[in-house]
Amino acid sequence: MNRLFSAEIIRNESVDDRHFILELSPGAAVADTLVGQFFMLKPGESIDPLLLRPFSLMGFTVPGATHPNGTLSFLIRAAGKGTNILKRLPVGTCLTVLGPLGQGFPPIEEGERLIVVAGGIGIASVLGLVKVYQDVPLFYGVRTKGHLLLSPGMLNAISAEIHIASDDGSIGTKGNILELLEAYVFQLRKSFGGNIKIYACGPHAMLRAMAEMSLDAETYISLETPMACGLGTCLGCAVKTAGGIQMVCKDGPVFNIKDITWDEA
Amino acid sequence: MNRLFSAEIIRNESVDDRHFILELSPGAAVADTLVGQFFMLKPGESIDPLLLRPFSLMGFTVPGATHPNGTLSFLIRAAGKGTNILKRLPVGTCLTVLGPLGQGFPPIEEGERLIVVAGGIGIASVLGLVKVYQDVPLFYGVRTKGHLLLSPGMLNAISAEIHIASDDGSIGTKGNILELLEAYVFQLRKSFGGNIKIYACGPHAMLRAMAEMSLDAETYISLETPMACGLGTCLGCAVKTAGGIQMVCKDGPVFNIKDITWDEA
Amino acid sequence: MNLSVDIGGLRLKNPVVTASGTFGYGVEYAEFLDLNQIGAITVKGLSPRPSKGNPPGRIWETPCGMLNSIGLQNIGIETFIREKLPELRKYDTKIIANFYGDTIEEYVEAAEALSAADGVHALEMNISCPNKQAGWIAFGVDPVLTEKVVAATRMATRLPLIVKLSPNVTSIADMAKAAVDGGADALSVINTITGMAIDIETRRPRLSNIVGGLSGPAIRPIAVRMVFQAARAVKVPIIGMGGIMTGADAVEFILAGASAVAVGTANFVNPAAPADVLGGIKQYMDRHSMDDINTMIAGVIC
Amino acid sequence: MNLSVDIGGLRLKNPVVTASGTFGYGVEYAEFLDLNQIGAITVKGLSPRPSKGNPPGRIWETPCGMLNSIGLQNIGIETFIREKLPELRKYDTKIIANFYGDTIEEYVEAAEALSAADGVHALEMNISCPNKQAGWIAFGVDPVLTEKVVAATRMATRLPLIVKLSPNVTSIADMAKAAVDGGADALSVINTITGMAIDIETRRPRLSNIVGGLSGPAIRPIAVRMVFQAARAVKVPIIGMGGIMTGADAVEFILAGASAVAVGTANFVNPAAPADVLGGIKQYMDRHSMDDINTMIAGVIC
Ligand SMILES: Cc1cc2nc3c(=O)[nH]c(=O)nc-3n(C[C@H](O)[C@H](O)[C@H](O)COP(=O)(O)OP(=O)(O)OC[C@H]3O[C@@H](n4cnc5c(N)ncnc54)[C@H](O)[C@@H]3O)c2cc1C
Ligand SMILES: Cc1cc2nc3c(=O)[nH]c(=O)nc-3n(C[C@H](O)[C@H](O)[C@H](O)COP(=O)(O)OP(=O)(O)OC[C@H]3O[C@@H](n4cnc5c(N)ncnc54)[C@H](O)[C@@H]3O)c2cc1C
Ligand SMILES: Cc1cc2nc3c(=O)[nH]c(=O)nc-3n(C[C@H](O)[C@H](O)[C@H](O)COP(=O)(O)O)c2cc1C
Ligand SMILES: Cc1cc2nc3c(=O)[nH]c(=O)nc-3n(C[C@H](O)[C@H](O)[C@H](O)COP(=O)(O)O)c2cc1C
Ligand code: FES
Ligand code: FES
Repeated sequence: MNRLFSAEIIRNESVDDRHFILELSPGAAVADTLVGQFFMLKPGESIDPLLLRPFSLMGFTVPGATHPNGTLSFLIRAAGKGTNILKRLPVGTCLTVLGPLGQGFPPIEEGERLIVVAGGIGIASVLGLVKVYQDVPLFYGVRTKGHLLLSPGMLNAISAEIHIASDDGSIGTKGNILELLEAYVFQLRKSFGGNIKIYACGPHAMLRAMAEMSLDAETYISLETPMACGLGTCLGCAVKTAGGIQMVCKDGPVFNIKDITWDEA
Repeated sequence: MNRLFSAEIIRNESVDDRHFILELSPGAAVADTLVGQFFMLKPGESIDPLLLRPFSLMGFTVPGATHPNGTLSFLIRAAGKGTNILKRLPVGTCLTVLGPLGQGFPPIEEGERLIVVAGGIGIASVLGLVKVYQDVPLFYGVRTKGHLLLSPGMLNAISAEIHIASDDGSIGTKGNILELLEAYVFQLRKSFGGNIKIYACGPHAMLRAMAEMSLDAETYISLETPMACGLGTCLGCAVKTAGGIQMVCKDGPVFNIKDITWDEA
Repeated sequence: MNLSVDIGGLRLKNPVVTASGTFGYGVEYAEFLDLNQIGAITVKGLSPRPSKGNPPGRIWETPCGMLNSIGLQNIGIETFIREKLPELRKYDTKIIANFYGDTIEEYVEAAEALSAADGVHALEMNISCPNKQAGWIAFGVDPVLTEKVVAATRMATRLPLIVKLSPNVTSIADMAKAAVDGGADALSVINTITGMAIDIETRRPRLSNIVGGLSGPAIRPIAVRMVFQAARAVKVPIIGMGGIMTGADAVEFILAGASAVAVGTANFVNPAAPADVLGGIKQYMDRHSMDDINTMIAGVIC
Repeated sequence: MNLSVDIGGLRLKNPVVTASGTFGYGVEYAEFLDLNQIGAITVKGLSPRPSKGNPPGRIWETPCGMLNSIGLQNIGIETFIREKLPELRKYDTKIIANFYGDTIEEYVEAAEALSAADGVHALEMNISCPNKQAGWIAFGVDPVLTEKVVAATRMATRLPLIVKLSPNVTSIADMAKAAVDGGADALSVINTITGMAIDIETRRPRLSNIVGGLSGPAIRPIAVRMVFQAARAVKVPIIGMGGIMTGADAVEFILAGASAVAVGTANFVNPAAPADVLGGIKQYMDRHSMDDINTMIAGVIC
């Protein structure tokens, strides 16, 4: 299974002004991908931007008649040069893809309870969890209603337990999603003695805040840093951990929140 | 009349594998353009390729209801990075355009006879002459039939006197177009005492060969060099002339063939 | 919003100037932007006598950049003063005369001639063009010679004297110090970086001069680094340049230590670039509620 | 078609090698290309003892290039020999061990340890990394020190000794001569060029180390020029590198004077790049009916 392959864009759809869903039909079989793993995409054929861009796999479909190698879909925010090029690529364009890469979220064992937390575009990395484990609670924080990347209808279709908070209160609870989470875990702990696991992805500030909360739950988060190789060879995507420098692309992007040294990460 | 403007692609049509016609609808009024003048186009929004690319105006249409500033059309060969990007830009894309630039072919006076000569893609620079002066003889040399950029039908529609030569004889006379030209001028000179003018554009080797022929006719040619500014300020597009270094973008691209110093040009 | 900066005694209404050799003699661009709105116009490098420059094969595009070996072709100081300066005097902007000589005597001669002219507000001394050969280049890479040629030129003018440094050196800080020791009021950092490209089909160099100067966005990280290092080494103001295409790029140079910025190669891509760069700087200041550009200079936190 | 070249006693089956630090310890790329098909694998820079490198904020993309300040993080020579070398010995390709030390003694120590290992075919001595501070950097920019450290290391090994030069110098020719005078069998030209980028929103440098090394296509014209200049200054073979993405780019370096080429940053964009570059060179030779790559070396006409 070659992790370097070409894939054709079969869908490139705006979600809102800044976000879009890119769905690819790979030209070769793709290795099984855990939620939390990522792929790197080449934005066009130019040497500027030069490097591949990393994106978490949001969803996939299995091989079928139309797409013999299944499809891969990504939810992307137009953040800069590369993502803005991707946003404009027409259906039918072929892209260079590298992946799957990195370590996904650890599988949930019997008797464990999973809670999924997403902030903003972080929903892309964790949405797969909600699909795989079904009806796990999803805590999703956004700035304002317009920033909700999936409609409440779509969210409700994938989980019975959706908790939304927005900074301005325009959707869900007004305030920080972590407050809702904290209350929820506190309650759950009263009734459930087993291992509670929180899997989260979101802006740096949110993850950092989570690290400072004393949630009685094992917490895994997905980190982002600039990347070059995606393979652990350039040593560029360093993050400080309790065990020394680690590579987000190879040792992560999913880390146990406890292991991250936040002062400089 | 601003020579820096934005224009929308309204047609981007393949002529063959390597050549395409790009037609633009300018967002602002465009100054009158002489045949032989050129425009510079920005291939996409990337900074690589960095510089604008120069192209001769092949044709234009006057302002009308759909295109209030008329249209500009270019015949382009996909030669490298920039032209290959232009080739793939979809209709509706807006481009930055600078022009018209440079000196066109000098107007033909009463009592003068014009002969137009084109080699390969050089047809783009001189086609306008055939349209403007009507029924002037056009000598057009190509490698092989497939390289003819305009169909014989199209050519015949714009001039009653089309002479074609191809290296392999697959269309027109087999051999060099300059042989046909030479014979023609020789004949014409017998019957016509006035000023014969030859306006030519084509590969460097063809123009150089013309310079070495002793045609009894005033000959103007359009030159190509790499360019940066197009405005005569960077001093990059130098050509050696009898009168010293001149700038192709400002003093040319049309020069009297006599003035060019060929050893280094 | 205060955009005015001081460049060694030259007061600019805003920090955006044009880079020598990329904006002709200025007037060619009146068609594309309001010349009154930019901080200063730096004209094409002038020499005491006209110079015809290098043979063709003078420019070549490279990844995110370009090579040039114009070879300092120019109309000469006399013609400049007679033909171009009267035109330039019509604009309410500062004129920086970039110049060079082949010898110390020529530097002095050029500085004297330009200082006597009406309408030149500052001199920018080019000791760093990679397209000139032999001994000449040493002015730009040997600190002892740099100090010497700057000191001699310093005596020849009362105008603010800006020395333009070559990036083709081991230590830009040492070169900056040498220029300041020689009497520079300000520095321009950087000139082009020597590069080369070969046509693999003909096996010939793309430039008749074999090597040429690399400019454009490709060199920006190198230029920012050199501005940062030079700014830490000396106290005089610096005009930063090298690949500035946008207001954001300009801000990066200012934070690194530049008091003004020059727009060069960008003019070829967009002849209105200096105005657009200025607009971008203003937007940035607005967004960050800054009311004086001077508070931003050398503002990088490290 | 003969593609084999000699690099100061190291015979390569073809001229394409990998650039240190951009190809890990080699084995990571077995998945993407047949390692037996490339001329040599140059491994990540090794030091006598493991090194943890710089804090995060280690890479940043720039126009057609990237900055890195990895800070020479590596597993140390001992672990390399124990864990990586046995894997690498399985491939029919040459292994070039890139290394550095903080002192002359460490250079010597490293060279001795690597020379004693089974499966190292040549040493590449990095005296030029812009990410190390203070005295260290002088090895790469002061010709007297260069000669000294190379000479000491030369005594410590019988393997072909390749010295990797820094581009951050006034005269690459002088540095090349110093390395050869010290005993270098070959040169690698160039390492990264020191650059800097600033996040204008936070005002902080993008790299924790403030400055880092610029690589990628942006620097190619500078690298080609330096290979050309170094090749004219010394007689030893040169491994050319700096922004090579395609076979055509590689040919440009060979024409400029390189006997072999290293593929660096391109590996990040395309992990099969070395194979693709080799394919491109072969196509070029076919097209030009060349049957020996050695006839192409330094073939630029000027
Ligand atoms: C493991 C991982 C998974 C990701 N998953 C997603 C996803 O599913 N959806 C999504 O929209 N985004 C995701 N990102 C972030 C995404 O990679 C960046 O937004 C994107 O690379 C920005 O590229 P650009 O060219 O548009 O921005 P530019 O600012 O032009 O990029 C400049 C450079 O900085 C790097 N860079 C800039 N911002 C980031 C960032 N936040 N993280 C990493 N590198 C950055 C780029 O890779 C590039 O090298 C992920 C990042 C990582 C590391
Ligand atoms: C006045 C003028 C009029 C022209 N008119 C036409 C036209 O009507 N149709 C057409 O197809 N082509 C025309 N050309 C040539 C056209 O500009 C080049 O083919 C084009 O710039 C190549 O760009 P690229 O990015 O595809 O090639 P690349 O090889 O990737 O370009 C690299 C660099 O070299 C320059 N360059 C490369 N080849 C040429 C060339 N032959 N002439 C000038 N610069 C070159 C490019 O501008 C660029 O800076 C004209 C050139 C000039 C100077
Ligand atoms: C075509 C061209 C001509 C130049 N001529 C001069 C010159 O005459 N004098 C000078 O000091 N610098 C000259 N330069 C250097 C620029 O002023 C500037 O320092 C350099 O290009 C870096 O800035 P940029 O990347 O924005 O272009 C020239 C640059 C170019 C591209
Ligand atoms: C991420 C990274 C790490 C590098 N590490 C080393 C190293 O350990 N030792 C060394 O000699 N050069 C190192 N280099 C320099 C490269 O080997 C090469 O000289 C340089 O990147 C220029 O080539 P390129 O433009 O093809 O990348 C490194 C370069 C990069 C980009
Ligand atoms: S991106 Fe290269 S090591 Fe992670
Ligand atoms: S392209 Fe700049 S002078 Fe002609």
